[in-house]
Amino acid sequence: MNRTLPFLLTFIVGFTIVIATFSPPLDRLAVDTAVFFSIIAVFAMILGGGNLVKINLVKITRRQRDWQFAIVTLVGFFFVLIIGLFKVGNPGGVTGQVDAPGTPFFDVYTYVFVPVGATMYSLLAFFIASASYRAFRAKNREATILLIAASIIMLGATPFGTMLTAWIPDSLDIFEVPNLHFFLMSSPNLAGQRAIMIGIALGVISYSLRVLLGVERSHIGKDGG
Amino acid sequence: MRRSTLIGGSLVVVFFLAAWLIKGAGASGESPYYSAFLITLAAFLTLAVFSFLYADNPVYKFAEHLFVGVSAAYWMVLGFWQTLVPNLIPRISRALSEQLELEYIDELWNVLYVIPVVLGILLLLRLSRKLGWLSRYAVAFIVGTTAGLNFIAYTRSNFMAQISSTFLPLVGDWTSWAAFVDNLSLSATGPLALLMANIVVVLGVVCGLIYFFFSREHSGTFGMASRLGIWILMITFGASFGYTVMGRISLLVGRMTFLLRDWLGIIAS
Amino acid sequence: MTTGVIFTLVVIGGALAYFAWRSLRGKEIDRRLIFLVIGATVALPLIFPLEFEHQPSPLVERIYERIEALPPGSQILLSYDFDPGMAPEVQPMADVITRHVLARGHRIAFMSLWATGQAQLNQTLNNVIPVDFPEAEIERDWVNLGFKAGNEGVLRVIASDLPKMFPTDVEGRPTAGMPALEGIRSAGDFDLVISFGGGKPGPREWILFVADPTGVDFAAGTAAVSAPELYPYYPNQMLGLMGGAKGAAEYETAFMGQYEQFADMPSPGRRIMGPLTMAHIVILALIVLGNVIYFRSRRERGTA
Amino acid sequence: MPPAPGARSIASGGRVLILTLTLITLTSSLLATDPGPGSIAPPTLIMVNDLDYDNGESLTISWVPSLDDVPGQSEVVAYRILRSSGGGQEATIGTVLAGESTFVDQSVNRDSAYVYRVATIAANGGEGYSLPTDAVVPNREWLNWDLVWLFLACLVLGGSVVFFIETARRGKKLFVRKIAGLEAIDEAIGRATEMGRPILYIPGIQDMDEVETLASLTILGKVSRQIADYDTQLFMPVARSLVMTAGRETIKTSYLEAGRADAFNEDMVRYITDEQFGYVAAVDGYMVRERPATIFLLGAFFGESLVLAEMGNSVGAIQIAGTARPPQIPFFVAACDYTLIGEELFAASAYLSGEPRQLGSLKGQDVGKGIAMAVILIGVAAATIAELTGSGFFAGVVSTLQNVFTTR
Repeated sequence: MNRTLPFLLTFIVGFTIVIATFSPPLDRLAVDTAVFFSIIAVFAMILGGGNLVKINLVKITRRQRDWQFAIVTLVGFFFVLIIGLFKVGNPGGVTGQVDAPGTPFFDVYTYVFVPVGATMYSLLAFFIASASYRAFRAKNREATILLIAASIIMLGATPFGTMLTAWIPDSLDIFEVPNLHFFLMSSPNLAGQRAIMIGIALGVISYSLRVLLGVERSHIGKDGG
Repeated sequence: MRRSTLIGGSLVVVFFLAAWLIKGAGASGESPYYSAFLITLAAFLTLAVFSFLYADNPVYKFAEHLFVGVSAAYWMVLGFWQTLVPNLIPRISRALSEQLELEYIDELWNVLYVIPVVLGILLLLRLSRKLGWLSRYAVAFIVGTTAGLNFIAYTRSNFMAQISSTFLPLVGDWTSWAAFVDNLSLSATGPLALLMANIVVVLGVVCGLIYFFFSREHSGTFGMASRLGIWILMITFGASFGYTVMGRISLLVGRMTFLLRDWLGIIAS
Repeated sequence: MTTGVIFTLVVIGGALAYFAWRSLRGKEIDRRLIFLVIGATVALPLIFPLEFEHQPSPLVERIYERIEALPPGSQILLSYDFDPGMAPEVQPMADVITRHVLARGHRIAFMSLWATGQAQLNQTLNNVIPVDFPEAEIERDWVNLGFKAGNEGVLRVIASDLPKMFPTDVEGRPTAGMPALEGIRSAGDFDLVISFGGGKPGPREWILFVADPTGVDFAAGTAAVSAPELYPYYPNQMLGLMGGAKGAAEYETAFMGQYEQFADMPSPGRRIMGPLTMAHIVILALIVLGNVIYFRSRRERGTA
Repeated sequence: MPPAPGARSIASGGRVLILTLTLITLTSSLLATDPGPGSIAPPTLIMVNDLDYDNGESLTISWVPSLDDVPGQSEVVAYRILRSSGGGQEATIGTVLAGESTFVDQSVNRDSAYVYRVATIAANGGEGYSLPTDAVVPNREWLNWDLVWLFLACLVLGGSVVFFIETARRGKKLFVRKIAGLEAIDEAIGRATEMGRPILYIPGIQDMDEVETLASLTILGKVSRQIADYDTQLFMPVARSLVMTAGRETIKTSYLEAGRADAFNEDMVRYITDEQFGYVAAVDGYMVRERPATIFLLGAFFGESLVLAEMGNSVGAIQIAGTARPPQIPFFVAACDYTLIGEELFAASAYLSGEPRQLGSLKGQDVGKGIAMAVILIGVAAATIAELTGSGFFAGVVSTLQNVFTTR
């Protein structure tokens, strides 16, 4: 019982959406359910935020490792939550855009959020370098192909790529790095992307059906649980 | 806390305090010390994250924990003001909509917007030991919508659209065999290059799909096609990799420019 | 060549030589050393600018030529669909295209599908137009329609009715009767539409919801990461593409070469290419060295 | 609601009709409305079309431009569209520029009848009004026949999956090839147990509205079932609150099934932050400090894929990754021990369950691939023949296939 009813809900909701797609008076359901989802997700944030606060409070009271830093998290969390939810210092008052320039919320975004986020992101440049050195090895034919393609594309991304092969005569210019670059991007790369996309579509179709038909229902939990 | 941590921490604090004051003294504008503080804070956080490359350390931990708290709250605030309020209020209350300067939407469908609210509340019942099982209905609803929406979306845009753009003629731009042979050259814009490009696309898609076949042993001719398929996939991955390198390094350039120009003022804008 | 540039080359070359020496002796290189070298490779060419020659690739050239070929007074829509994260790559493209379009005497409508795009757009409005085109007039030569929330929804509407979505510009001036938007009923009436971006919504959505249905000429400037997925749309649905900093640098080169009064303008795209090129070379070298070690150790295991 | 496709087909069809009719009626319409001195010719042949396959919320008005509307001349500036309904007041509902010949009225209600007139507006301020149209009622349709091919595709692809699920249920044995990444799961969990170090499970950074996340949670169900047996520590940081809720439920179920309810602890699943790199910062910190022996990276990943995979690699974990995002796959291929590519991620849960019905659905997917390949080859062959011989028939085949497989 505990499992049958939720499953029925999944089944009915899923197939209603599928069928509604084909009916003009109902096809806005797709848009609406997407909005429903984001509304529910906001409710869920209360659970997530609660979990964050709880875990950090436990860390502090039990003096677990790095408990001092849990204070930093909590202070940052509540500070932003308060200036954001109450739109503190917003020139437009309660109707003003929440992240309007000049508000403390905007300053936090620009001077804390963006620098840390962008710097974390830019660590990728370092990690790409070390991965290139340690992981991109011609262990087998597949890895070798990947390496060669990546090298041509990277050469093509620099002015050296052009200089390196500029001597090739026009009748053979398909072997010039910029042209090879273009060929790789527009042919094999395109084909690969397409094969992956078609495959994914089939995977999603089959997976969705397994879920909707109840062949796969681990998300609903177990009876009596 | 160990002594070395304390000394190191104080040094970092003193350094950035000094940096702030120097920057503030040199700045102009309405509130020079406030804007200098913000820039210095951003620079400190940038360097704190970079310090992780050397090893995990308290300065990184500070930036990490601050970022986690701040960003969690940031998304919650946006969720409230940019998702909940504009999507729900205009369908619930005319008076409240007017107060928030939102346009009231008056239609029969408003009734449906009870669903997410009820499900949202069911989800919160998870906090109760007794009624926690009710949250399953919210999850069941979400799983149903995700499965339904994606079933259609992927069939439409991934399956059908990708197939229809692969109907390429396997001949170049030519009028007769003779002309074709005459034009045969290895020029990038020549007919042979075009022909090759189309052949590779068609063959690549078909062999790529063969690689994904689950219900057949990959042996014999089928296995060879599957091999070719994985090679094509590897070229795709290589291309993605090569292009990503360029993008990621640009990001690093962006951060370096921030440090060197906006903070230190070493390089001109 | 200045001492700074020589210094840069010596540092990077020395580091690579050291790596090669270690690798040839079969010893791994410490990750942190690699990190340090990458940091130096990016920072030094920024401090001591290192510039290269750039040949515009065909995809970039198409855009340049189209803007050249349009008769003066043509109307061009530029959409800023990116955030600070993509800005190092994409902002230079937006700036140089704005310069080119105004220098050629065309009219611009600016807009943005990203909330964060507004700030990027303001950078062009503050740093490019008043500095290089003091005579350009708002409403007559350009108009800022600003950011509109709604992603693809915005595109669907402007594909059939632009004033419906933008009854006023960003500062509340009614758009009806503005010379910059003269005769524009829908996004399809522009002579060229360019989207700068790489996420969603971005160039792909512009193609699906505006360029395809209306048939308007469309081009894109995008972060390098997103370029591969836009290739399939060239040349039928998209007339040109600037991918990553290289695209920006190529465009800047083409523009600065032809318009002498701009020969000394800031060229952030070209400047990024210095560190970018050096970093690519270092990474390519690392791949080669990694494989040297790999094959060495394999041979040793084979002979042992 | 996007009325575009129907509108276009009707508009173009309408235009053909109008062109033919114009020739016949041009003279008569000229006679019917006598332009007085100083006035301007009105548009003629006003047609009102109900859009096909919509919810009865729009009408398309089209007309033959005024005789004075000559391209390159500026005598006519615009057309004004006027509408009245139920004998009420006539009101202007829109204006379009000279040279245009259609207008879509999206402010109509079902069940009301509308009468339209179109007026030419001259540069000198003169106006020329057309005759009113007959009353038209916008029509609502319950089925969108434009999408019939999409419907059939869903039916065929879904049908073959269901068919093989049924076949398998009846006991027919189906072959499924090995998927290396999934064969390795046992070994990976065992290794963590031996080393006495935790297992880290990362379900991507997207929410529950992404199928990849759902697929990842399903795999989590199978994986955590095994982990429960081994009594190894499991940690799953998440970037979305809903995923936290669903993840806890999934793991709890597995532990219950394994009879290890006592070992389940809610804190195995922890919400970090919605922010991509805030999440990465915390997970990287976790990896460096706790040194997990095994890391699963399954789900929707973006730029953070390499940071996570490379970090995991540097702490010496055995890593099993999978995603359906092509740009991220190369990093997983490079830095992880096993990678599930695209479709394999979705097949994984079926494969791991070993249940016949689930395996049957994989066979159903292969039918879809077969169809895709067949259609592509037919399309390519027809396109090639059409190009070689200039045959109209084969060109027709290609354009028909193109139409069938193009959906907006």
